[in-house]
Formats: sequence, structure tokens, C-alpha cells
Amino acid sequence: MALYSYSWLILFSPLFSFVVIVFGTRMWDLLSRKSVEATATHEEKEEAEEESDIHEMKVQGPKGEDQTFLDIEDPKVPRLTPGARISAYLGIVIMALACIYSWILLLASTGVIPGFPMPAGGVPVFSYNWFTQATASYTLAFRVDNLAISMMVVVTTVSLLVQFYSQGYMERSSGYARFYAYLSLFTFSMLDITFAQNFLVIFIGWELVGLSSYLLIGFWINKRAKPDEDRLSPASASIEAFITTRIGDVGFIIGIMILFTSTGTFDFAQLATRVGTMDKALLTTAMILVFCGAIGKSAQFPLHVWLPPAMEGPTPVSALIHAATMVAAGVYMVARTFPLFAAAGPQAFEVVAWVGAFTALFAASIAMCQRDFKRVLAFSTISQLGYMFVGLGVAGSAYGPGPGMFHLFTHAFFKALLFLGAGSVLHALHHATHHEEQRMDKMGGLAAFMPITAITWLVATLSIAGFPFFAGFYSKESLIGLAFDSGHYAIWAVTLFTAGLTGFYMLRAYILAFGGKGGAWGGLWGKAELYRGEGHPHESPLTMTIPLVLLAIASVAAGYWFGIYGYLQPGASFDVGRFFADYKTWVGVVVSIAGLGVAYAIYARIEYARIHEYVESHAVLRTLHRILLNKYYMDTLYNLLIKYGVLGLSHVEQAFDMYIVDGLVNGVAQVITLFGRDLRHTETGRVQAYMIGFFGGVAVLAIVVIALVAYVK
Amino acid sequence: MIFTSDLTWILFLPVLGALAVLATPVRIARWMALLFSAATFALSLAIFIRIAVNGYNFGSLANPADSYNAPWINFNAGSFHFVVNYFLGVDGLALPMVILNALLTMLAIIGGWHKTRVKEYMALILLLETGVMGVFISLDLFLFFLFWEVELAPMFLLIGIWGNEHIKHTVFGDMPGRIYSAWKFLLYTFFGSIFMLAGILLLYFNEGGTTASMQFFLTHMPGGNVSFLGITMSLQLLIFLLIYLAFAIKIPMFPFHTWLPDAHTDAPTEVSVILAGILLKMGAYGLIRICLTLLPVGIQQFSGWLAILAVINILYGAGICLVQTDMKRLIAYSSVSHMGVVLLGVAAAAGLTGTAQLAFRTAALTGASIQMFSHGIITGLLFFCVGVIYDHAHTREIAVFGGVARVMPVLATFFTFAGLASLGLPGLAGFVAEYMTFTASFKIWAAVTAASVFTMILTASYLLWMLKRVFYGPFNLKWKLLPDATLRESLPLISLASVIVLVGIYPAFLINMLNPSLTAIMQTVTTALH
Amino acid sequence: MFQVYDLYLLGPELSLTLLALVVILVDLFIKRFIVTTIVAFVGLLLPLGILISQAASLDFSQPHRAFYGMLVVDPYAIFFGFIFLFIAFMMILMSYRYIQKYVRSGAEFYTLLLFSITGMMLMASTGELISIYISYELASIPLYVMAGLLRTGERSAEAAIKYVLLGAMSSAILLYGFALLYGLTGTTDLMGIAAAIRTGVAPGNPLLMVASVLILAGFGFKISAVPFHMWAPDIYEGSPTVSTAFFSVGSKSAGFAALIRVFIDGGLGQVNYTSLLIIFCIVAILTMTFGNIVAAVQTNVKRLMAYSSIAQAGYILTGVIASLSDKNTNGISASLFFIAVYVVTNLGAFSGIIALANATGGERLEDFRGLARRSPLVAACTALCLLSLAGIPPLAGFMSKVFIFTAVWNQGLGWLVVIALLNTVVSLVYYGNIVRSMYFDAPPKPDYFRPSPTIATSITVATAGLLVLFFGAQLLLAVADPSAGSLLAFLIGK
Amino acid sequence: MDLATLLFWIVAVILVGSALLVVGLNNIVHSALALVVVFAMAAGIYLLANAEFIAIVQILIYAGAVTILILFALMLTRTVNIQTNSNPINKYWWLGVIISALVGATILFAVTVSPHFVTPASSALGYSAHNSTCPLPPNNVVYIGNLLYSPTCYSYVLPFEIASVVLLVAIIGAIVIGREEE
Amino acid sequence: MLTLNHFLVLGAVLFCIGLYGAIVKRNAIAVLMGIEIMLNAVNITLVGFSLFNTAKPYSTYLTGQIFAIFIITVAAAEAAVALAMVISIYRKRSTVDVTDFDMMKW
Repeated sequence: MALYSYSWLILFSPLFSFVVIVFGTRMWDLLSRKSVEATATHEEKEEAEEESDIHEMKVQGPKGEDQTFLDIEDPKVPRLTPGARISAYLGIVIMALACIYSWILLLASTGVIPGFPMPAGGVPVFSYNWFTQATASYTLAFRVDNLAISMMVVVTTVSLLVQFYSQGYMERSSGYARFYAYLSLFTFSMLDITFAQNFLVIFIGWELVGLSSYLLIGFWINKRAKPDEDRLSPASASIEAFITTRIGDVGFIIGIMILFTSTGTFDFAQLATRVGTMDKALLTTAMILVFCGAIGKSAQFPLHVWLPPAMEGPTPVSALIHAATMVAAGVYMVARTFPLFAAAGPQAFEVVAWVGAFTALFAASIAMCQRDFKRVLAFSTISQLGYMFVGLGVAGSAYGPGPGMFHLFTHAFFKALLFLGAGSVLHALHHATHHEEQRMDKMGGLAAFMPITAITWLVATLSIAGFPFFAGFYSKESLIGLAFDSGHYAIWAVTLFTAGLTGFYMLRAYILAFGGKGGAWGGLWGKAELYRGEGHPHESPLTMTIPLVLLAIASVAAGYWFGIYGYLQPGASFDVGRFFADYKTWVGVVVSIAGLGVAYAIYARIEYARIHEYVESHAVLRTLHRILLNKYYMDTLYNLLIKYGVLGLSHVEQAFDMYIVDGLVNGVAQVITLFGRDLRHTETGRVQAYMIGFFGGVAVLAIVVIALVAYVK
Repeated sequence: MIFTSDLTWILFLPVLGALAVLATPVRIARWMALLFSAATFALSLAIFIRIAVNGYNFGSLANPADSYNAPWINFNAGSFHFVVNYFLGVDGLALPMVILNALLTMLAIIGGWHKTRVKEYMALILLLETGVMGVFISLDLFLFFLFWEVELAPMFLLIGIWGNEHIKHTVFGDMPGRIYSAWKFLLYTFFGSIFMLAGILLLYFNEGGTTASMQFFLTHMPGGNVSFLGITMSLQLLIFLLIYLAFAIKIPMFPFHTWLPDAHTDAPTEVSVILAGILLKMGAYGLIRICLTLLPVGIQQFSGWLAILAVINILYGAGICLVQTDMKRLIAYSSVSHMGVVLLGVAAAAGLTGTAQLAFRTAALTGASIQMFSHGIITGLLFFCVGVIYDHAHTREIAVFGGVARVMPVLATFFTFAGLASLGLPGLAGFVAEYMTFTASFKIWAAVTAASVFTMILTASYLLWMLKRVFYGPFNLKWKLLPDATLRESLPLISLASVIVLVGIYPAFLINMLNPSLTAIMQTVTTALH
Repeated sequence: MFQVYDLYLLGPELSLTLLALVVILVDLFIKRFIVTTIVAFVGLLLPLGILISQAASLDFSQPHRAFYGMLVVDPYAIFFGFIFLFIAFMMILMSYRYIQKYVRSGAEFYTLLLFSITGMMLMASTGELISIYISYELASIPLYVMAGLLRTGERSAEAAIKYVLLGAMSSAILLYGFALLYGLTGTTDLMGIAAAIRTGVAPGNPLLMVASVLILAGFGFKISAVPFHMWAPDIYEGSPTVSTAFFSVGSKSAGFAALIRVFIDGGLGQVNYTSLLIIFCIVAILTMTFGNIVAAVQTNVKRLMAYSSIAQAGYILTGVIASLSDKNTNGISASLFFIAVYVVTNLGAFSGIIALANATGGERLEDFRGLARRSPLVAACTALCLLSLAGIPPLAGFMSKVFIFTAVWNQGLGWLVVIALLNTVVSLVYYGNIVRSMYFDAPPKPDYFRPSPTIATSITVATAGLLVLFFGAQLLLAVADPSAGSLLAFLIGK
Repeated sequence: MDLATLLFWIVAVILVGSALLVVGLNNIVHSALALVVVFAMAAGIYLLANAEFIAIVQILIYAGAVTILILFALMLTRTVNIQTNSNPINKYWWLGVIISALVGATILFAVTVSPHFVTPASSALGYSAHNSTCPLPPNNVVYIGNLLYSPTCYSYVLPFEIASVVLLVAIIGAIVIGREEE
Repeated sequence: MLTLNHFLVLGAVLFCIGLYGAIVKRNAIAVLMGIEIMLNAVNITLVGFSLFNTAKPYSTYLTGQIFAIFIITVAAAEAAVALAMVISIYRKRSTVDVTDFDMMKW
């Protein structure tokens, strides 16, 4: 028990790092820098940041005047201050401790370390009451149970690796300490969700995750947008991420409100017992609304639009967001509230499954045509998250959240690997070209320069594609099969098809970046001359490659934790024998390999430029390519909606304020003034006019009074 | 003697300060102002600590934790009595407002350290503090009304003298913005207050006309119906409407809100801070203290409309923020939106009869009360931030900036922090209030609350968008020499940010302070509406 | 029976008359204006002393009457006596420098002032129509002259002739009203009139009402109630500012003193109460509304103050209305309180205007620009006085308004209160406008001027008075109520 | 119709006629002369109303002093064409007609329909200023003298005293006004 | 038979005429003449009342006449002041036309 109840240490350790960095090391840094700057000469100041990343751009100002803007991509300092270094080490060490603790918890709760059985219903670790009155209670409560531990392991592990990796990726960044602070905050937010015992806490974590992503995506504050590459500025991307997910949050909180006002509690356990008395339709509505939150955070259709631009953040952040934290939050939340979904009408799970399935297909189709290295991964994430929701939606109470969480678990590792690998590539390209480069048509053959990255990336590719015996194979094929078994044949078909697409686009990306026609292993292993960009890339430093290797191992190994079904839901189990015996498993494998094969056939066998020409020359393909490249024009549609719908309405309100409300008020004032101006002219200055007024008044009053006396006395 | 009560001192220390400021040379006057405002703040904290130490029972209207009652005017002529008592008291509802007032005034004095005509400025700020303080601690309706009016003149002068010279209102000739806005503020508020007086008189005479003590009306609620211009309504509703009009203008509630953006745009920073931070709370405080507590039947009959107006406030205010080009105007409209949350909470608290859903209604009211406090500090912080950037750049036009976080990292941090607090980020003050209000109000006004929640999107949009346009994105070279916030300018920022975090992560101290008061209010309401 | 004791009761007025004569004699022999001023000022202590001794020594359980009931010394009269003496003191303080600069015949100004004060005190303390009329003329004729005393002034002469012509008209109509009242009741003694009306006049009698209207018109002229107000703006504007100040406070309070005395003591409201009430309400509403709305567009401050004084008269009238039904004192108490506060406030405001006029000669709104920079004391005190007139706390004006409206509300006239309150919103515009000029605008010249010591004293006293009357409202109310009560004692039947 | 009535009618007609002349004549001097007739005829009316003293006072003060004053003023303010149109009327004359008529009509209506000299019940009079028991004087003048100055019987001594001050004030005022600028 | 109404009607008619004169005559002295006629009208009314006073205790018997005497006195004083003013303004403006006296208005 004590082992579990001290797990709040895990929860608060990243917060501790955050606080220490923000108020300790960073403040120390700032203060000491101030004093340095005060004495520094002009030249020294210039040295404070390398100018290589800074570009001037001329822009027409709002009033037609010329304005000069500085586009600063990734400001670097000549050397890191001690404070910054300490910040990083602190973050990493603390995260490592937390990670170790959470692994111990996992091992203990699975029984590998005997003697610490997890009590049913979990162990409360920390709680704090805001307000309680009769049936309404607002309490911050944290609890640890198996589900939490499984998620906690993912979060801490990936965070640790990302933090470790960032030492290399963020080298000499002027925001080094800030970055670590944000990473810690991000981890804390996610752990908050993980430990949540009730909707209040999960919502807090939910929003904090939004905040952390906002901060991290917008980490490079002065970077410009690149419209020619269809890329937003980090500042815009961060807002888009925050606001889009908030749209989902509205549904989420309305769902919470329905549950809360119907039962008087936010607590998951209490809710599970109390929802039985709720109106079924209302509960179903509430759960669908709660799922809206997941749609937003996990970037499901139609709120997926934030995720691709979120790639504007530093790549380790992308890894963290996509693998372990933000997007996983939605899945975790549905898993966490699984009993409530189960108690609701079947429509709730149907919605979850269908949204997942559709998103999986939708995102996969877009991913096929993207040119941006990271964006392919972004859409692959969206697609894979769709799988997870399918897993949750079709599982039913027999399997519980197992299938979905299993895929989340495996996906966390291989997707983190993919992103960190991509980061490694970008890092190398940045060094080679001295500017940011993410377009795959400027890559190619990179395997020759950076073998570790390439091989680990290939492992991850195969894993995500569901190649047999990699981690993704188990988690993905099992939930596709589950869709069929549970009678969702359409979903099964869709996910199956999507599996093929997954293989296609992942291998396409791999070959475009690392391989190419004429490379070794039939084009899978690139050569130096296949490189289409400038400069000479090099393999990344050890701080970056070590996490890649570790994750590559995990990308295979994670799939062998078959006990996860039973771990998460007593009674459920992953029947390995049946899995291998099932023909559907192998159908899935065939489809995946078909996808891989097609990709191989096209991209490893044909030069990239020729493929492009062919597509451009073919009307149908060209149109299709355009549509997919532009993501079905969803962004355009949303932009129009905001510009003319939302802002239009705002302008109408503004006009209403200005002309109707203020018009009325000012009008009254003007009428009174005019009235006064007229009335003052009764004073003509002529004394006899005054007499007329005087006696006229007397006469009128006298007449009135005579009339009054006659009638009212 | 009235001077034995600390409430008297909290009320008159600022006046003494104002006199001291006027009497001393400029160099000393600033420190005098700071000294007296700090003393007031310290005194308010002392009251808090004294009560907190003694078992944390902050009492309620019927039984305030600290009160003082002395006869002031007691005029009797036959059946006519005009009785005004010097009846002060703080309970859990008033004390947070008192502390907030003292704090923000002190910070405003720090913020306005280098104003022109600084002596008058400091003196007026201090006088304003007294007026507002009086509103929060008077327990006599006439006294309440009196203090309600006291604040007018200093505010009028503060906006008019130190306001923005920019001519933008051409309706009345070339009137500089500061003058137009000062007028607008003055006339709107005064217009509202006359109806409040009418309402108070109606209430006063209906209940015997022997005392205007709020405690008295707790047990003597008007009943019956009145016919007015052919419309029959309950007497309480009529009184409520009359009194509420003043509060509605102050809060400000749609459609009486247009004075606020103008006043904020043209007022100097520190005055905006006080205006948004405290003066708006006077309306909300009055709504809870007088309308809800003393006129539960009236407000209950109006609560449906109140809820609808609340959602209009929330969404309309937020929506209009999106197209603002002036930072202060944007924040002003955001105040409209945020104060709507208070309205919603109160509407929920009054929304049902009897003890139905009492827990949720209490929670909603608690949320609304926390919102009052948290909006005060958050908007205060926002305005201070705008003030810093305005002092340095001499413009508040959003469009002319870009990426200035590069040269103003400290300010950018605080501004972003404030923006995040304002959009209801957990861990900060705004979240506690909004979350409680929304979740609890949903029980009473489901559709309205559900609609209100959409403000989450809008609030995030306009705030982050504004921050982005000002601080983030490519850096506009025009501002390369823009200095960051100085230590003096940072002081208010730091203090308010700390309070925001404190309330955000440990709201219990505030909730426990409010709880006895609000429970008692709900008790009254349920008894009256049984 | 005439008794010597009666002379004691007449003491304040007698000594004032004496003082007026002394002043003119002193001027005759000692051609130093300062001496005249000091004599006038110090001499005022005598009537003040007598008044104080009356207030302190007399037993007011019964009104003290002298000269066959024509002189009534009751708390009401004493209350007004103090007000008028206060006005006299303040006027001498305010006018010293101004007279030296702008007014011819300084000593005569004081003499006329003192005579007028005598008349006003008598207006408040006579209980018989003939005496009231004569007092009315005694108070008025000096005013006509004072209007024309500006040294360089066609405007002043014009104001004087307008004033005298209209004044004579108004006294003619007042006389007609008195004559009709006499014809109706056969007596000119107010008590007798009240008794006759109570027992002899049937409800629905038009003569009583017409007489009331004519009397209202006559006194309405004095208090400048619409539509009998039309003299006020022109004469306020054209007269020497010190005279204007005196008109605005003296003429008005005397008018109200007599109006209330005649209508309440004479019991005119005993029959046809509703009709009289409606007439008064019409007049009051017109007065408030017209005064406020037109004041809002004025640019000459004296003219503005004229309209302001019209509007204020409207408020006071509501208080009178509240007591018309003759059975309660609250309306009159409130009115008395209001008048006292109004006097203090207006004197303060005019002190400011005079101080500015002394320094720059300007009295238009734009002359007030930036006064806060040029003379902070004057600006601050003027602003406080104006805000008090607008009814902003913590100044006595607020109390007086709240109190009068409360009293009116208590009589079931809530709608009248609402109208009056709406009017106060408009009034805020023009009072605020002056404050705006003084504080918001840049001064035309960046100079600094110091008000003369006398003006500084008067403006400070007035401003301090406002604060004192605010915090110590209870004290004044405690005086005002017995004063009002003494007026009603007979009617209530004590 | 008795003699008094007949005389009344004659005097009244002359009175009204000359009053109309006062307001109607275009020559201000003629108007002033007609005013003398008005004053004289008014004195006649007073005589008919048994008010001999007032009649004499009227002749002395009005027909004498005031008329002289007016004539002096006329001379001192002589305008260019005193003969032809020294006494014009303004453009409001029609309003003047209406308003005078209305005022007169209302007063007449009120004064004629109402009873006069309603007697108060003696008990209603709480205060007894009138109850002096003085003998009825032999004639009007003595009676008036008594009423004005008597220290023992009911007399209007206070207004009389005030009136004296009014006259003093008027003298001072007229001098101050009339004095040339220093 | 001479009745009270004779006097009252005469007074009212005279008052109207005086009022008319005061309102329409442009010469300030003529205005004053009108006012004097009005005061005379009041006097006639008072004297008439006095004649028909039926209440007649000692003190009130001749009140109307006393009133009239005071009116005559005061009216004379007032006339003196008014005429002084007329002369005064004539010296400054060379006119006695009251319609010209409109320097102050609005």
C-alpha cells in the first residue's frame, strides 16, 4: 500500500522540476544576465545570440507603411549558462527517478515484484477538498490503479527519453531552461490526468495539457509562417492547437456537467455506481459529449486540424505530444471512463468506434500525399489514434479498455521513436543546410549519413505498419480482429484498408527520407548521392541516438505484454494462441504488407521526380493529389468559417454596440441638448416676453386649477 | 466612539492619506500615499488574520464577524422616520472585496508613481478607495447608497484628467476621449443609482420606514403585489428591478455595458485596474448582498431573464473582443464577458424555489463570488500589463506590435500568464470560479449554461490571438529599443500573479471564507421562497 | 397690547436696520471702504447675538407673537434668521474685493444688503398678509438697486430695469392674490385665514384656488419657479456677481420662507388639497425640468447658475408639496434643510465665481478652463460646492436631496421623486461641466492667482460647511424639524 | 338704480375709458395725462366705497406725486419724436389681449362664484389677536389712524414701521441709481 | 344697488387693461403706467372688499383700506426707484424702449 500511496511523488516531481526551473535556476540566470548586460559592451551583446538564424523580412504595415520584421527561427546562444544546464539535468534526473518509480509500480502491480497486490479500486494518493455541500462536492482527488500505472509508465518513460534527447536537439538554444520547464510542466499535466480520480482533476489536467502544448508548440516565439510550405508560424500553430482542443473541451465539460448535475459527483468510482439511476438517453448524450473532449485532444475528425500545425514546435515536443501525452489523453480518458460508456447506451461506443474508424481512414489517406516529413507522422498519429478509439469502441465490457490501451502502449514507443528519429534527421539537416528543412523532396538517401537513425526508424515503420512480430502487429491486428468479432464488419473493413494505407505511407516516408532508387537493399538503404538537399548531414550525437535505440527495442518488445488486457480489466485476457490461429490476423498482415509493397514498388524503384511528374500529368491523380495534399480543404473551410462566420458575427456585435446601444444613449443626450437649445430661446431677453410668460403661466394655471377644483376638489 | 472600530479606520485611513498627500510636497507625497494605502491593506489583512485565527468563522450578514453600529442620523417626525446608521460590518462575502480593494489601490499607487499632477492623482485614488470600501462594508442601505455615490467624483476626475487625449468621439464635437468617457461613466452610473435610491426608498417605507439596516430586511421581506402602469408585479420584483438597474449598469450587464469599453480605453492604466478590478465588483456585490439576500422573491421571478442576460453577456462580450483593435478595449469587453459568469451564478442561486438543488445553487453562488475576486485580480493584472506596454510604446494598438516578447520577455511572461488566467486555466484563479459556476449552474439553467460554456473557446481565441499579435510571431524591428518592464512596474505584476496562483491552487481559503455568508444567504433565500 | 417686550422680539430686524443706517453714516464720514466693511461685518454680530439670545432664551412651546400677531417669533423664523444672517456675513466676506473692483457705491451696497436682509428676515417672521407684503417689498427694492450697481455696465442697468419692471408686476399679482384671500376670509391674519378656510370654505371653492395660484405666482417669482422664472437668467447674468450671489440665495430662501409660511400657516391646502397638490406638482416638475435642461446648454456660468437655482427651487418645491396636506412636518423639515444647504453651497460656488472674476474678470465657462492649475484652492472648493449641488456625497447636497426625496416618497409621491431623480442626472451634466472645465482642460494662461483673504475665507467656510452639514446632518435636522413643527403647530392643533 | 350706482357707473366708465386711453394712445404725454384721469376717477370710486381717506391719499400721492414723477421722467428721457409715436406697442399685442383676458376672466369667474367673508367659527381660531375691545371710532380717518398707530388697540404698526424703512430704502436706492458715475 | 361685484368687476377689468398696457407698450414709462393701473385695480378690489366686509370684528373692518394705503405707499416708492432706473438706463443707452433691452438673453 505504502508503495502505491507514495506515488504522488511521481505526480509532483515534474511540477517540482518546473517550479525549481522557473523560480530557481531560470531566475538566477535572468538576474545574473541582467548584471552582465549592464556592463557588457555593444559587441558583447551582439554575441549573445547567433545571428545566423535571424532573417529580416519587409512587410506592408496596416496603414501601408513599410515595416521590417525579424524572423528568428531558433535563437542560439554561444554557450549555455550553468543555470540552463542545471535545469536540464534537474529535469532529467527527477524524471528518471519518477520513471524508475513508475516501472517499479508496474512490476509490483503485475506481480513481477511480489507482495504488492493492487487493491481493487486502486489506492487514493492525495486529495484536497474545495467545497462540499450536501450533494455537490468539489474535490481534487488523485488515485493510482492499474490503468493509471500503465499510462504512467508510458508517460514517464517517453518524457524521460525526450528530455534526454533534447539535450542534443536543443543544444545552445537560448530558451534551453525554458524548454525544460515546459517539458516538466507537460509531463506533470499528463500525470495529473493519469492520476485523476474524478472529472474535476482530469479536466484540470486536460487544460494544463492544452497550456503545455500551447507553450511548447509556440516555443520559437519569433519564427515566421511559411505559406509556401503550408506551414503556420509556431505562434499561430500553438493558438490553433489550444483553441481547437478547447472546442472539444466544451463538449467535454458539458458532458461533465450533465453527469455532475445528475449524480452530484465528479468521482469516477461514485459515478459508475450512480449512473445506473440516470436516464439512459441522457447518459448516452453525456458520454458522447465527454467523448468530444477526446475528439479534441486526440485530434479526431473533425477537430484533427490542430495536430499537423503543431509540428511547428521543436521535434521532441512533437514526440511527446504524439506519443505519450496530449493525444493519448483522449484515449486514456475514454479508457478511464470505460465503465460509464459501458453503462450508457450502445450508441456511445458506436460513436467512439465510428469516429475512430473514419478518422483512421481519413488521416491515413491524407498522409499518403504529404511532402513534409513531420506532417506524415502527424497524420499517421491521427490515424493511429483512430485505431485506439476503434479498439475502445468495439471492445465491449468483456475486453474492457485493454485493446485500445494496448495500442496506445505500443504506439507510444514506436511513435516516439518515429518523431525522435525525424528530429534527428531535421537536426542533421539543420546543421547541414543552416536552415530549417522538413520537406522530404530535399532529403533522400539519408541512411548513408545517419545509419542509427535510419535503422531505428525502419523498425518503427514496420512496427506501425503491423509487420509481424513487431509491437504494432499485436496491438493493431488484435483490435482489427476485435472489430470483426464484435460484429462491426464495416469498421473492420475500414480499419483493414487503413492498415494497408499505413504501410504505404510509412514506407513511402522512410524511403523518401532515407532510401531511394538505387540504394542498397533494393533502395531501402540510401546512398550519399541520393541526397537531394544541400550540405553534408551527419549522424546526431549520442544524447539523441541512445533514446532512439532504446525506443527501437521497446517498439518491438512492448507488443509482448499480453497480460495487459487482464491487467486493466480483471477477467479479460489476450489469447495469444487464438490470435495466431485466427485467419483475420493474417488477412491484416497481408493487407499491411501489400501497402508496404506498393510503397516499395513505387518509391524504391522509381525516382522521386518522375513519380511527381506522372501524378501531375494525370488528371484524376492530380486532382486526388491536390485534395489529399490540401487535407480535403478542411483548413480552408475552417478559415472561411472563422473569417466570415465568427468574426463576421463579432463585427455585427461591434456595430450593434456602436450604432444601436451607443446610438441610443448618445441620441438621448443629443435630444436633451437639442431640447435645451430650443428651450433656452424662450428667453428672448425682452422683458415683455417674460411678462407674457409670467401671466400666461398664471392664466394657464388658473384655468387648470378651476377645472381641477370643479372635478377633483 | 466610532474610532475604536477597525472598520472605521479601514474606511478613513485613505481619507487621511489623501489629506496627507495634499499637504506634503511631491517627493514625500508619493510615499505618504503608499504608506497609507499599505496601512489600509495591512489593516484589511489584519482583520482577515484576526478572524482566521479565531476559528475561521467569517460570519454572515445577520452575524458578521466584525461589525460596528452607531446611530448617525435619526430623524423622526410623526410617522416619518429617516434613520441612517453608521453600520459597518464585514462578513465572508465582503472581506475578500475589502482586501481586493486595498490591494489593488496600493498597487495602483505603485503603478502611478510617475504620473503628472501626482499629488492630486494619489489623493483621488485614495478617496476612491474610501468610497468603494464603504460600499463593501456598509450594512445600512442608505449608507450603502451614500458610498455608492461617493466613488463617482474621484473616478470622473481620474478618467477625465489623466485619461487619453485621443479624439475619437465625434458625436459631441471634438471631445477628447477622456472627457467623453468620463462623462459616460458618470452619467451611466448616476443614472443607475437614482433607481437604486428609488428602490431603497420603496423597500424602506414598505417595511415600516424605521430602519434601513440590511439585517432588518433579512427578517422583514416585502410581500404582495403592486400595479404599475397597468402591469401587476410582485412588490419585491419591482424593488429588485429598481435596485438592480444600478448594479446592472455597474456590472455591467448587456445592454448597459457600453460605458465600460470607453471608460477603460480612455482611463489611465491604474484607474482601469481599479475600475475593472473593484468598481465592477460593487455591482456584483450589491447583486448578491442586496438583491439576492434581501429580495429573494423578486430575483427569483427575474432569474430566468437574469440567466439569459448572463449568457448574452458572456457570449456577446467574448464575441466582440475578437474584433477589437485596442488592447484595453479588448480587456474591457472581456470583463463584460467574465462578469456574465457572476450573473449566471447568481441567476442559478436564485433560480429555484425552496430547498430544491440547494447544494448546486450554493455552489453556483460560491463560484460567482470567487469569480468576483478572481476577475478582480486577473483583470487587474491584465491592465497593469497593458499599462506597462503603453507607457513604453505609447500605443495600445494591437496591430502595430509583433513579436515584442523578444525585447520584453518579462512583460510577455506576465501578460501571457494573465491571459491564461483570464481564459480559465486550471491552477489559476479564473478556473476555480468558472468551473464551479458552470458545473453548478447547469443544474438550474441547463441550456443557458451549456451555451455559456462556449465562451471557453471565444475567450481563449481573443486572448491568445491578441497575445500572439503583440508578443509572438516575427519581431517588428520598430520596437527594437523597447525596454522591458522595470522593477517598479513589475511589482504589481508579481504581486497579482502570486495571488492568482494562490487562489488557483488553494481556493479553499477563499471558499471557506465565503461559505458561512453564502450558506446563510441561501438559507434566507430558501426560507423566503418556501 | 403693544409691549416693550415686542421690541426684543423684533430685535434682530431692528438692529439690522440700525446697522444699515450706521454703515451709511460711517461711509459718509470715513471714506475708507475697509472701515465700512469692518463696521458692517462686526455690526452683524449684534443682530446675531440677539437672535442667539432669542433662540436660547425663548420657550418655544408656544410661538411668540408681537404687534398683534403680525410678528411671529417661532423656531421657523429663527431658523431663517440664522440663514439670512449667515448670508449677510458671507456676502460681506465675498463682496469686499469685488466691490472695490467693479461696484460703485460700495457702502450703499452694504446698506442695501442689510436692508434687504432685514426685509427677508421679516418675510420669514411675519404672520399677516400686509406685513408680508411690505417685508416683501423691503426685501425686493434693494435687490432692484443692487442689480444695477455694476460700475461699467449697460448690462447691469438693463438687468436692473428688467428686474424692477418684472418685480413690480409680480408684486401686483401677489397683491391681487392677497386681496382675493382677504376677500374670501375677511382677514389678513394667517391664523385667521387658516381658521376661516378650515371652517368656512367648502371644497371646490375656486376663489381660494385662484388666489393660491396668484400667490404662488407672486412668490414663484421670488423663488424663480417656472413659468415665473424668466427674469432670473438675465438678471443673474447682468448684475454684479456679488448681487447675483445674493439673489440666488437670499431672494430664494426669503421667497420660500414666505411661501411656506403663507401656504402652511395660512392653511391654503386644507381644502381642495388635490388640486393644489397638482398645481404645485406641475410647477415643481416644470421648474426642475426646465431649469436643468436649459442649464445644460449654457456657456455663461452666472446664467448657468441661474438655471441651476431654478432647478434647485424645483427640488425644494417637492419638499413643500410633501407638507401641503398640512399634517406633517417632514416635507418642510426637508425643505428647510435643503434651503440651508443650498444657501451654503451656492454661496460657496459663487465665492469661486467671484474669486475668478476678481482675478480675471471672466465668468464664461471657458474662463474656468484649467482653474485647478491656476488656483487649486478655489477650484477644489468650487468643485466641491458644485458637486454638492449635484448631490454627490460626501457633501451636504447629497444629504439634502436624499432627505427631501425620502420625505416626498413618504407622502406617496414616488413618481415625483423619480422625476426629480431623473432631473438630477441632467443636473450632473452642467455642474460636472464646470468641474470638467476646471480640471480637465488646459488653462488659457499658465499663471497662478491667489484669492483675496476674504474670498478664501468665505469659500473655505462654505466648503467646510458642506462637510460639516454632511457629517452633522443630524444636528441641522434636529433644528429643522422643530422649526417646521412650529409652523404646523396651529394646524395640527397643539 | 340708486344714485350711488349711477355715480359708480359714470365714474367707472370714465375710469375704464381713460385707462384704455393710457394704453391706447400713441403719444406718451397724452397717456400720462389720461393716467391722471384714471387716478382721479379711482379716487372717485374710493369715495363711493366710503373710503374718504384713501381717496384723498390717492389724489395726493398718485394724481400728484406719481404723475409728476412720471412726467419728470418723460421729460428726462425725451426721445426724438415725442409728438407722433412716442408710445408704440410691440408685436405681442395680440398675445397681450389674450392673456389679459384670460387672467381677468379666471379671476372674475373665481371671485364671482365664490362666497366672500366666510366667517371662522370662533373656536377654530386658536389665536386671539383680533379680540381687542376698542370702541368704534367716529369716522373713517380716525379709525384708520387708530388702525395704523394705536398702541392699545389692534393696529398695523409693524407694517407701518416697515413701510417707513421701505421709503428710506427707496430714497437711498433712487439716489444710488440716479447718481452720476464717479 | 351697489354690490361687491361692481367693484370686483371694475377691479378685474382695470387690472386687465393695466396688464395689457404693461405687456404691449414699448416705452418703459408706459409699462410702469400699466403697472400703476394694475395696482390701482388691486386697490379698488380691496376697498370694495372692505366696504362689504360682513365679518366685521373691530380689527378687520377696515383692513382692506389699510392694505390699500400701504399699497399706495409702496407703489409710490417702487415707482420712484423704477423711474430712477429708467433715467439711468436712458443715460447709458439713449432709449427707453424695453424691446431694445435684450443684451442678455438665451
